[in-house]
Amino acid sequence: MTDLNALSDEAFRAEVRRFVEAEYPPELRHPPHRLHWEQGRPWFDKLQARGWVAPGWPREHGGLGLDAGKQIILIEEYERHGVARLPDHGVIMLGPLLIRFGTQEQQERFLPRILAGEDIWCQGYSEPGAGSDLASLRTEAVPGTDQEGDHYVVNGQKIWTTLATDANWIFCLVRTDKGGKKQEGISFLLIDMRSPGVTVRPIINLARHDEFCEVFFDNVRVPRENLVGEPNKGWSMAKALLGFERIFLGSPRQSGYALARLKLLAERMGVFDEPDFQDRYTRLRMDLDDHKDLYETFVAVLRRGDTLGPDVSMLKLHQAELFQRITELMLEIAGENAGLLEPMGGNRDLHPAGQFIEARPTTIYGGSSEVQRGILAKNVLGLPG
Amino acid sequence: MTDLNALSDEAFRAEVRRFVEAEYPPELRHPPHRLHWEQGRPWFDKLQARGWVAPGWPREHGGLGLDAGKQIILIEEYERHGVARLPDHGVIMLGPLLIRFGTQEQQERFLPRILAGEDIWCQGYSEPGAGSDLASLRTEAVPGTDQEGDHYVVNGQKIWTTLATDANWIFCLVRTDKGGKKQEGISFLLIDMRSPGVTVRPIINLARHDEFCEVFFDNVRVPRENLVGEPNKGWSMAKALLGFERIFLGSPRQSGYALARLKLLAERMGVFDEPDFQDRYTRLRMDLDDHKDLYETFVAVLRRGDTLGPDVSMLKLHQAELFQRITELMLEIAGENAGLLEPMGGNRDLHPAGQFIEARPTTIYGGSSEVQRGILAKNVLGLPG
Amino acid sequence: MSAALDNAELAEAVRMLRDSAAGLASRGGDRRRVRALRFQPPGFDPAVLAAMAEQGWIGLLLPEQKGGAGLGMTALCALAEELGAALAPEPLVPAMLSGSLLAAAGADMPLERLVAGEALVLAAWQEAPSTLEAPGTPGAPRLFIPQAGGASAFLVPVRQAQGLELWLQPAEGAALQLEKTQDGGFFGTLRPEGGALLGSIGEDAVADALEQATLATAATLLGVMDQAFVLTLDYLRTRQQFGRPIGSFQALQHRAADLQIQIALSRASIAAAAALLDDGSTSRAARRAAVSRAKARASDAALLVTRQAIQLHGGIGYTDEADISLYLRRAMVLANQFGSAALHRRRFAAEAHDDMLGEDAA
Amino acid sequence: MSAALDNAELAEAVRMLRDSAAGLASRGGDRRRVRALRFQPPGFDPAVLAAMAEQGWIGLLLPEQKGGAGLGMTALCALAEELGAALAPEPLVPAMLSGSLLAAAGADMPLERLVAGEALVLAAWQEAPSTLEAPGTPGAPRLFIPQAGGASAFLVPVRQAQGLELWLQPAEGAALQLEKTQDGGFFGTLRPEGGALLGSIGEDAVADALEQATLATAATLLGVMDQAFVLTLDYLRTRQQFGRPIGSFQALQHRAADLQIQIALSRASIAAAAALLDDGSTSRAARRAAVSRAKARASDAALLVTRQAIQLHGGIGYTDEADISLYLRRAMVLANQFGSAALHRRRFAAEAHDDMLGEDAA
Repeated sequence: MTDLNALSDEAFRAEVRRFVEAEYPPELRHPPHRLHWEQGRPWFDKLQARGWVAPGWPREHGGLGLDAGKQIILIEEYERHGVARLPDHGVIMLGPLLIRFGTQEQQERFLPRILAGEDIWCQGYSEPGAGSDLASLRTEAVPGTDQEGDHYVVNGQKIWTTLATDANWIFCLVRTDKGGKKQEGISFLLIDMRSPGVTVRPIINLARHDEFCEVFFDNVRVPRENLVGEPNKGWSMAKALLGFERIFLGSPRQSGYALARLKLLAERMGVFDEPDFQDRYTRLRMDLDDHKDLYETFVAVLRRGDTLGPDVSMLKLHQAELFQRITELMLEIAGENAGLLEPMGGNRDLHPAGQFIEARPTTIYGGSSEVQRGILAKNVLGLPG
Repeated sequence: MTDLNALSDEAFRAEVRRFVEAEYPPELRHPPHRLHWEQGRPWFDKLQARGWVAPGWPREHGGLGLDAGKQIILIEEYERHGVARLPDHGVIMLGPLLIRFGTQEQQERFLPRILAGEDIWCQGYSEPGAGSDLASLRTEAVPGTDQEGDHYVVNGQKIWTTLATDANWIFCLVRTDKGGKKQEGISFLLIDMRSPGVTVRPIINLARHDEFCEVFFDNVRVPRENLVGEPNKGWSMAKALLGFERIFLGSPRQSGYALARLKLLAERMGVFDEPDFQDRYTRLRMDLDDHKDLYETFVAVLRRGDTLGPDVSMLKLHQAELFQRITELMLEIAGENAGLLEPMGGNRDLHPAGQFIEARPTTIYGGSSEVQRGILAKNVLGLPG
Repeated sequence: MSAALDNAELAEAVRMLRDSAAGLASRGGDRRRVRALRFQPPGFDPAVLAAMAEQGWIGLLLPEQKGGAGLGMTALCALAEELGAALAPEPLVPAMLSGSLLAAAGADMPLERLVAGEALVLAAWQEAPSTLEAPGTPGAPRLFIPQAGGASAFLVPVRQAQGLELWLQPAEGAALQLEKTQDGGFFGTLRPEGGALLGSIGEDAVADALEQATLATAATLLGVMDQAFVLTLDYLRTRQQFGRPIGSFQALQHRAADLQIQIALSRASIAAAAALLDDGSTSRAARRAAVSRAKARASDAALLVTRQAIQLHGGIGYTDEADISLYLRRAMVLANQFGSAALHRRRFAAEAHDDMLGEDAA
Repeated sequence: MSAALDNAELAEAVRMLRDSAAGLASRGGDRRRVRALRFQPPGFDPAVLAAMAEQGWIGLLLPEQKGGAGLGMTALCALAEELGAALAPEPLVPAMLSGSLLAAAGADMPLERLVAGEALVLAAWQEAPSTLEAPGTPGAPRLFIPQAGGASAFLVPVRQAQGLELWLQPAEGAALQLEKTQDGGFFGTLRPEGGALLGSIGEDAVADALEQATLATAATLLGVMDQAFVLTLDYLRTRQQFGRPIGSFQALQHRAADLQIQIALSRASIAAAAALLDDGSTSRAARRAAVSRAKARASDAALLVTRQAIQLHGGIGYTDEADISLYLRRAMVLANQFGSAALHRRRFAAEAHDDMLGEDAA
């Protein structure tokens, strides 16, 4: 395998672009929803054939071992081309965590199956009683021993589990100790979803898509060896895992794409040249370009090999609200089309109602805007408690 | 004296309009600042000659005894004509309080001197440590007795005292008991500003005007008979005094006048017909007209003889922010004139910087917008603590 | 019209209307019914529409000699607000619009059946999105007919040399296409063809009827946002996070206060416009300005409030099963009906008189 | 230009500039000096301006053979930010604008004296509010000359048949009117008359010099808002109300977070525009779009931040004696200099290329 890190940034970017343009299934570009595993499978196969499933993993674990700068280029090119995110929690979240905190046995057992597409992982963090307040989670794992060995018995419920219907494994934060501070006493557990007592219920969202699920645990037996790291240290492990991927929640691409669709809609509605519209459209363009400049200052941090600080919250906040404002203007100019359930005339790029709805959760998920503002105020600006 | 309450609303309005048009000094219309006592004196003399100094006081105390509906018409006509507010805390605030809670001796001693313009009162509520948090005030009155009788010794400081330099008396909330809840242990005290130990320092504000003052009390002796009502009940008396005047903090007149000046400025700057400006100007006009409709629903409450609820906070909040938005647009279109200290070409109506600055305190004084939103959330919407 | 009623009588009529609305489609109670009707043609319950007709609502604005209740816009806005709060999917406002057009054209027979709830006639007047103009272009497709799948016939204005004519085209055999709407209803596109001439109709009558429908739609939006806000306040009071009800967080309290102000402004603006229309003595320009101001405010405020209602509900707000989402969807459908906020701002700018301004400025 | 410097050298030059700025006019420290100079002609300290000249700042952008430092906009923006934060009233950016015009006209002698700090020559180019056009109308009054009372001479562009000429008019005997500005300085209005012809000057050179002054003004605004925010955060941390620091109230925290985002966007936008101008290989349209975007953002953000700084300071913020008010006043003066946000939005709309858009949309 050529050392991709040895390529210049320009050469690497060209390489990625050639790859996606040649190999990415055109019908899957810019999908309006997260793809289910089976829908994205053809693309996964291409990645696998090329050995590109896990760009960020070290090469000894079967990854590409790309540095942060190259990973950013890769994702930028994927975004530019409209490459869909696969159910990728195994690659993005679990893999790096096992590589850092897992035992050799855990690494050997789980990592190859992720690369092979044999295990599809989902993430069990949020709970009905703990949305933005993750530390107060209540799904409980009680240790026990029986003839088959040490294990935990898990009871409780997870929610907003992305694509749990597609997954055969789930990594969970579970409470193993109820004393002490809320952030303590939480452990990181790997649970086979085929275990007796696991139930998945898809949740239809506002976009009438079933991307999120509830996962119920009713006396689920989990072997002791599925615990990652030390017991009661799961919270700090999960936090340590928040890597440079956080920057992509603030990527300008989503808003850029929405702005292009806004323009298209405005032309279709015959209002593009109206001064009211032009004034607001110009403001949004300037917001987007300023956002892009701000984004690049964070990318520069990563390229230098530094880690992101809590101020990256700014990016996510501004991008989410900009995206929403763009789609709100779509709604305003769309006339009665703003109320349609399906795209206008079947053209996916002319669907103001759908895009408006698609923008809603960006200020809720991945740390709500309220939580992000609190982080900025306290951890960046140093305002008191 | 004719019974003004017996007139129809229309006849009364015409009567007021005739009066101000004939008698109000034209050079005092729409003054940019609060008038000092001596500046407003000619108008006070006209009011006094007509017996109109105290429209809301009962006739037996020398007032006009107007009902709420008539008082509103009176103030609407004053606002329309641009009649200045005189230093009127004696008429508006103290008089009604003495009439309701004062002894007969207090009423006989103080009320006639207010009507005669002999006593000019100011209000000593706010303190440096207690801006929006009035209940935490610390100016202290310690009871004592000497050869001249029972008295209090007052120490402390008041701030934002409007036109204290013009006043010879101040009514104060002072702490007489430090135990118990912060709202308790506060008394209502009348203090002669010529007493030894009283010092007044004018504060120059952002408009470079000296309308506000600090008042310092250094071992000031106040006779016991200057206490109004029961000791330690001053807070509830002062709150009970919050009468229908609160509605005028939400009057549309200030914003209406600002909008007229915005239009004038836009014409002068040659941007009035530009679509950007027209769009924003139209939004402000609609905001103002909607505000006027909302204001009228509160006026209707008063006309019915009912009292205002805490939801009147909405009016003050919206009016203050609307006024500010209008002056912000002035600044944006004014070019470099936005930075001038004096009016453009000496024309008082073309002074975007001055009007922008004039609008700043409306969201701070009289209950900051933050406090008003808290009142709305808790006392109107019933949100928890 | 309500000029015949004094204030106390009007207040009593409004109170009774609100009560009967609560009986048929209560503010809080029938979201299960709403869900059951969603996306199933015709998107509403014809039996409930018939019951509304029995209550006299389709004829609410019509004079008594035309079988109507002789009430005015203040009464209609109260009713529309209640039905908006209840998310009632029945096309009452479109039916009333048809009633006004039929009355103006002197078409007594179809009017009688419409008012009695025996036939749903829907006006097919619109040829472009977000408009209040009915050009009556012969043969041009008529767009965005609300709940068109339930109509027995369509009213088609057609321009002839001598003015506008009103035609009645039966639904049976009509070239009608249906599209699902976010709130579970159906917009129809009709290619007008054939039918029977009912009579001619004045431009002013059409404009007035559309004015009334616009304001009634604003009032519907008021009900939608108001009830969404009620549900949201309940949620803020009960949902716990970080160990306390989320409604105790200051940032959310302040946001709630801002939403309350927008609702109050909408209510005041709508009530003032209704009173102005009922007054009858004001100029057409003043009426248009008032209606446009009310609709622009209601459209913007309803989208703001329902959007924030989703946000304040957090993750659960983004699920289709959360009732709060029904209010957002209804607001999305109604916000631009009978003119978007932008259209109404332009209309206001063209029509309004600067009555607050000018006289005092130098 | 900075093209001659590599990244590390540029970073070092910027660091040194910031350090020497702190020596002359420190961010936090000289508000007493600022107050002492307010409203007293000429509104600034000529000795400090001379010291700035000694540091090589007036010639910062000029090539070394013209006595300059040969630095670029990245360096100038860093310096301007520091001086903005310090509220320095000395007219450095106007002096640099004059330097660029003199250099372009080949007027070496006055340029030498200007760069050396021996004479303050101010450009009298502006004939209308909020503009970036220098039409050079003969005899037309030149407006809004910053700190004009301190000038020894004025540079007046005058249009002739063959193009623009640059004239030097001595301040002595000139028809000059001064007006006080909110920040304690003075705007001058000059009726141009007489003087000496320095030479002709190209339209592009004037436009480029104004472009640079515009971006430097945006950077000055960045310093103003940034330091106002620092003072406000200090106040939020220390001021107690209702028994706790007001900065612990969530609504104020969230507002502070929003202001921080606006400051960060301003900083990023200005840095990107400076890099673009320093690059030299980009098109004029791209440079204009970038400068306009930076100035529009900085103007809007500076007014927002300083306005909110007053609000967050409460009553004390509305006093003239509170230092925070100095930042609002400076922002009011600078916001529309070299074009208001509205002007720059229009310019952006005309010049910017849709580089983020289009390629992926159907």
